[in-house]
Amino acid sequence: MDYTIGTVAPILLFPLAAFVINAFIGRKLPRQGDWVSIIGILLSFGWSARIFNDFVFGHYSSDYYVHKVFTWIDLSYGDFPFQIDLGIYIDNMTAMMLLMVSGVAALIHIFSSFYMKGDPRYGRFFTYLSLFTTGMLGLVLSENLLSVFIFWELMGFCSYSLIGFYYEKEEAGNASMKAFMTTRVGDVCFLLAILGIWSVVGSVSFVDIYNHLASGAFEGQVAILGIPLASFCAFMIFAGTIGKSAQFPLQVWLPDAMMGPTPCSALIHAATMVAAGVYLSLRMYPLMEAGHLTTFIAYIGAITAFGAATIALIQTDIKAVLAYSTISQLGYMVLGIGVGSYNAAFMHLITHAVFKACLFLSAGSVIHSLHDHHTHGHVQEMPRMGGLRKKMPYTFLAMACCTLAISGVPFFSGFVSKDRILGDALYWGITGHHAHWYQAIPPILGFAAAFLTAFYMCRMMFLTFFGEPRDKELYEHCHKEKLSLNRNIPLLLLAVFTLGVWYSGSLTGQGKVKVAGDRYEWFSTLIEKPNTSNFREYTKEPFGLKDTRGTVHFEKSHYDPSHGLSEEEAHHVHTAHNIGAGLSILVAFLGIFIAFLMYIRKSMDPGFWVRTFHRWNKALKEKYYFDHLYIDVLIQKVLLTVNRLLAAFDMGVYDRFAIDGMASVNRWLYKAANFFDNFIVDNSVDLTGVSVKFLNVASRTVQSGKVQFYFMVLILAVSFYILKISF
Amino acid sequence: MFGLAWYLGIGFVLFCTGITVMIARKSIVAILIGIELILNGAAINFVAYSKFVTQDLDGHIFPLFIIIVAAAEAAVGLAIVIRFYQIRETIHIDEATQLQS
Amino acid sequence: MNSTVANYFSEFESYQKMVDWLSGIAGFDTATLVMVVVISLMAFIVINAMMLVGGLGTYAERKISADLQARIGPNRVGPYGILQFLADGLKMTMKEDVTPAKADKVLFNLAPFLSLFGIFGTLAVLPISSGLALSHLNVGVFFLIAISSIVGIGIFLGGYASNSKWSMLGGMRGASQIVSYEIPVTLSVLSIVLLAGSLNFKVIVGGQTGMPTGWFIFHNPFSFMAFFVYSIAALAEANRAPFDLPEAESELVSGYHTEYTGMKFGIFALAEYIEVFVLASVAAAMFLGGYNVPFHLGGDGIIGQVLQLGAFVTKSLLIYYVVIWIRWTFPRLRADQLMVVCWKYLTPIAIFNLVGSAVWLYAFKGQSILQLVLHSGGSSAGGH
Amino acid sequence: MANNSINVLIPIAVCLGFAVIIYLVVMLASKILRPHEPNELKNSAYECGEQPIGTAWSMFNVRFYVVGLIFIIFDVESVLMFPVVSVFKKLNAMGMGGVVLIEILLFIGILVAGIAYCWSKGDLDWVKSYQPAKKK
Amino acid sequence: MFHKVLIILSSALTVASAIGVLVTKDIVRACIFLFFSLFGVAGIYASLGADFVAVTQIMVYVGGVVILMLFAVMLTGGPGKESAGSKGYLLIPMMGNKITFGFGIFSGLVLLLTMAKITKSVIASVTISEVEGFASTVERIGSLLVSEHVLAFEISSILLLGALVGAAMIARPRKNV
Repeated sequence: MDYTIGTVAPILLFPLAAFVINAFIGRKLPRQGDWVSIIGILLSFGWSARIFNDFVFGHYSSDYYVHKVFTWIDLSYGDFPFQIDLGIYIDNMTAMMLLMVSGVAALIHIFSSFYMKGDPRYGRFFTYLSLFTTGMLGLVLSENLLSVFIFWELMGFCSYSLIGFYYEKEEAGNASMKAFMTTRVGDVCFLLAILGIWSVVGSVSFVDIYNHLASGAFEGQVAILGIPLASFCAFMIFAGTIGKSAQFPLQVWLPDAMMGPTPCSALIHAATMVAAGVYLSLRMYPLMEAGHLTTFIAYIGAITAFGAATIALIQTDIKAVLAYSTISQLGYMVLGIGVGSYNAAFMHLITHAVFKACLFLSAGSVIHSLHDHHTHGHVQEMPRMGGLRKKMPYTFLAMACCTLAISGVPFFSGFVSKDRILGDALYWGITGHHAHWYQAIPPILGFAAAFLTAFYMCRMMFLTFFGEPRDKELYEHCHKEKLSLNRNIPLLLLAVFTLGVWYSGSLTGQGKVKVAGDRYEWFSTLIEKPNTSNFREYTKEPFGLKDTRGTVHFEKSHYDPSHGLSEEEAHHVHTAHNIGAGLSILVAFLGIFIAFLMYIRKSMDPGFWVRTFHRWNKALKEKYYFDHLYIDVLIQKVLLTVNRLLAAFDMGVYDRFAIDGMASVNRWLYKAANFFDNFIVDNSVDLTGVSVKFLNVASRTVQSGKVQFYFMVLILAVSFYILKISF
Repeated sequence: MFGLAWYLGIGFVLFCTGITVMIARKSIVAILIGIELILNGAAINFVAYSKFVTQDLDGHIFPLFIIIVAAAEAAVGLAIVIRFYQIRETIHIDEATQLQS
Repeated sequence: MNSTVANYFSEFESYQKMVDWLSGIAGFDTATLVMVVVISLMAFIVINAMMLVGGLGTYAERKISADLQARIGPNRVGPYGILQFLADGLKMTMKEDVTPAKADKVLFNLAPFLSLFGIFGTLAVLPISSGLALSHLNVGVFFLIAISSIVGIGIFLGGYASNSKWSMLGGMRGASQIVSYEIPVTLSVLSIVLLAGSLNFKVIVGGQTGMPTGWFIFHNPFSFMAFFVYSIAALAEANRAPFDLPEAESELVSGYHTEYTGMKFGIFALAEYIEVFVLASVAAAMFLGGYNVPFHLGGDGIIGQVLQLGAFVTKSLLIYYVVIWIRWTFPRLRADQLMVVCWKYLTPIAIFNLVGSAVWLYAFKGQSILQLVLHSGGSSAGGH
Repeated sequence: MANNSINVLIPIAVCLGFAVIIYLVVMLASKILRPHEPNELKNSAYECGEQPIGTAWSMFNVRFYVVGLIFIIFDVESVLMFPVVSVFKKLNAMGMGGVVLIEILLFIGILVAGIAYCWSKGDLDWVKSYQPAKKK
Repeated sequence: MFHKVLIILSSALTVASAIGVLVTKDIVRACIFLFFSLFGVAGIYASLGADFVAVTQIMVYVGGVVILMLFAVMLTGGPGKESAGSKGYLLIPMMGNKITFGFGIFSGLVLLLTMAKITKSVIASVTISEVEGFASTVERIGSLLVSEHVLAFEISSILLLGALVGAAMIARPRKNV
């Protein structure tokens, strides 16, 4: 296959076409057009599989990439270049992401046709799913930060819409608003990072950024207050990750996002969109390194992983457990980025996507079966479940696989990836030569979180599927699960892919290469940190035309198993990995064992621990008071003060300045003088009387509500900007 | 006398008048009128540049599309104004504050 | 193809000599000045002729209606009462000019002017003959449609400025009717422009012949339909019966000019009658061969021009007669029927015509149906 | 005096000028000739003898606006069609007719969708109550 | 000679009417001033040899937009009610006050200076030519619209469709109002 924009674009265009069709005529189609979306994503999956095949089975070099761009916006004037390109950037990571995203999305589409059946907005759900898939695939294919940002926002919108899908419920509306607003913080930072990068590179293409990083263009650049520009940009991009991937301290939106339908939680808030933040940080990894941000990242990741795991301990809502476990696992990925475990972080992204999607779908399957005839709602509370193993054997099977995977039990995918992150963290923070004392905490938190993960996941399993049914009526009403195409097949397929063999084996024949010791993994031979120094110049191509460079020849190239490490270092890494593997197996089984004792054997009383740590319990129940912090303190106090100040500025400075400065200029036009007192007095009365409510107050703070005032400020700013650049 | 500068000047005056109308007038319809003036000021520049600088007809296409967009904009904008009036019984711009809180 | 009447005259030798002579006297190049003078003279003639047409229109209206109703009609002033319109005009000039107290005075005075302005703009591009037309602007028909839409604003303002409920209703109705029916008119004109391949009246008329076989109305079935769509829509655009809702006496007293008296009312009426003539002459030019004289009698010389003028005026006046005839034949439409006719019948048909004409032009390489029939007969005989 | 010079606009300017002049002359003439005796009754708005209450500048039916809206969309459409249609014959003779025809059809088709939408939503019915009730 | 007269007349009409829009209190009169201003702009286009654009200006703006605006004014309670809001600072007259006008003049001056600075070099490099190509603009615009700018041509129809559907939906009378 020729790799041109035209040949790759269909990946994106199939779901987009499905979206357009469903958006406009979906309601008229049979089955409300769900098949359009499913066919679109399946075609897209096929296309992705083709690319994956070419890249992974045909070509082994980890630094091979396809990069095609065309000029989108050209506003160059003279020697002032201003060009924005769009294009594709495909390397092994992209290929794997494409396969993962389209595959998981396809299965979730199919599952949705079961789960959402009978919903009054059935067709609209698929419309959103298609749009979302478009956004995610586009983000993965993007070759520059700007188009990443565009798709990023597109996904944000879809997430917003899907969280608020049941907009009749007030909580759903609030949750969607909360998610949108919280991620907005990160998005704004991301935009700032784009601007900062643009100011140095003059382009936002990944390849250009890598080249400029290699040539040291960022060195000596200062953003503001002596902060190096590289650090600034890295931090801002990472802030985008924090927002999108729900890292500490912006993790508050993700649990609330579970208000959406379960398939959308599976797709968006577990498998793909939240992983997009991690993906972005991976793409920008060289910048993170150049900005000396890795320690910070590791800390954020470790804190998130541990903190979310602790909150998950006491959750009773099955989806909430999964939500916190998602945050925790994303924390692992970020920890992996921070400790320099690049390919392990990416691998965990992939494995997590698979098993977490499966977990969510299984939870969806469980929830869907448990119909409360009194409230006419589905039951999500684990205390009312129990013993469902016999009722839904397939769901149980799938969920068990995934639980083992996420807990880090050997021979499952989670072990393969998490163990390597933990091993690298161990090496980075404790056993390595460059480890400082302050780096010791993240690995410790990581292992603690691994223990907690195993514990709470098994707790969830035991509460749900084992023991005696605690709500008999509910149990009786639950139908026995039959093997059906759109319910169990996606689950079981996903469950199959939670086996570790897919990731650690030697699928491609390339696994004979030794990786840091004596293990064989195809995955790590294909994914490597971007080597910023070997990126070539690239040429632009006219959109849709054939690739002028001819067919891509995939060649097998040699792989350097040492990753450029010296013999001694490699040995240390190996040792650390061995210790890490042992430890993680240990903590995993320990967690499972304790859960077993607590919830199966009942020989340990959970209530005892709750009573003993009742303060902690309360803190966990309140999610460490983050919502209070944001709503009561930050918004109610801080932003309200800022609001008042701005209002005072609006009234006092801007009006007075204008009056005193302009009074004599146009006296003949001034026919409203005696109204002006009213203007000031009433205005200030009105504005001080304004009270602030909840979240959307944030948007009010910078608004006086008068469009014309904004317009004035805008014009003034533009005037002075033109003044500045022209004189 | 009547070179490029003249036309740019006319366009500029229209533009500034439009901006002032947008800021000064309190009726939403008047603000839309101001937008029309701004658009026309810009369109004059296109035609003037096409005559005096580029000497081709692309400069005639742009005002054409500006006119089209302005018509569409006026249509939608006025529809919003009418709807707003049905809800609030006024077209005073400072009353349009529902999105504020 | 962008000529004016002055261009036509400048081809005569004496014109050039006169220009040179005048330049010699004045000491600067008087070509433009002479041109303006020539055009002004011609325009003066045309406009006066039009005002005559407008004035005679009122007379003709009454006389024809009387004829249709088996009455006599005006017969006192002049022979057969033909000077009646002069008497009317004199009366209107002498009448008191009442401005309602609550009216917006400036706009009240502006409204008749806008009507007049829009109509006089159209006269500049009226193809009265190949040489004597004031201007053969290359966007002629487009300009004509555009400038005549000012009349709608005049009518709206007339209704608005009076600050009377009848007037306001009439003005709103009139404006919305005029703008609505502008669409079928424009689309019908477009399907002829498609056949002619130009917006210039000279080319459009030049694409037809003096004999009905070459007229665009008989070019293809679509242009035949377009003629009727155009005619109906033009009636409505000129506020003529049966579409005279803006001045429906039984509902709205006198519509948008209820409050107008004296010569301002006269100007509204004049503009309306001229507009009818203009639309009739556009129909003549677009569909009925315009100023083409059968067998091209008289050539392009002065005699030919006069003949062309005669042909053009004859066709226009015939249509004018039909317009008056329709007025006394059909009952007035209801307001809702008016809109339904425009948007649900005329506009879709006009769009269909436009598309059909385009397809026809593409399929048959621009041949008319007559040529096709003749040609196919010939070709089948030839055994192709 | 080249054919394509700006002077082709002279007749238009002259005609518009005549409109101004004639209007002024007529107004002036009637100002001189006419009597001028206003009184309150004469200057009140005509309402068939009733006393006018309030102003006429009140709210109207929104359907007027919808009609104006559809008009302006089609107005703009015809503006775009004019140049295309006027070169269609030439391009057809040059052999580009098919492509241009498709473009025209696409353009018109999209707008027809608009009017079809308005039709189906009842925006084209002037007063809905006059229409026979729709079957539901 | 005619050229200059045309330019001066249309420029004067344009600018004077634009200022009329600014200072008049009555919204309907503002619409009428807008009408004259746009008519003047059409004259300016014509003086630049852009006959088709000029006529388009008349057709769409003068015959369309202004009518639409007048309709909208009449549908929003006419000119009478809008001079004041209901309370407080909204009571100031709708034509703005000296802040707004002062601001307008100020930013106008700033913009004028900067624009003059920016365009100075361009203006200096211009060769003033005779009015050219008055004859064939329509044909050339038509050809451009179906060849080079065909995408804009088609997309504009989608824009118009969107505007039609959207505005009709917004303006459609509803039962609960």
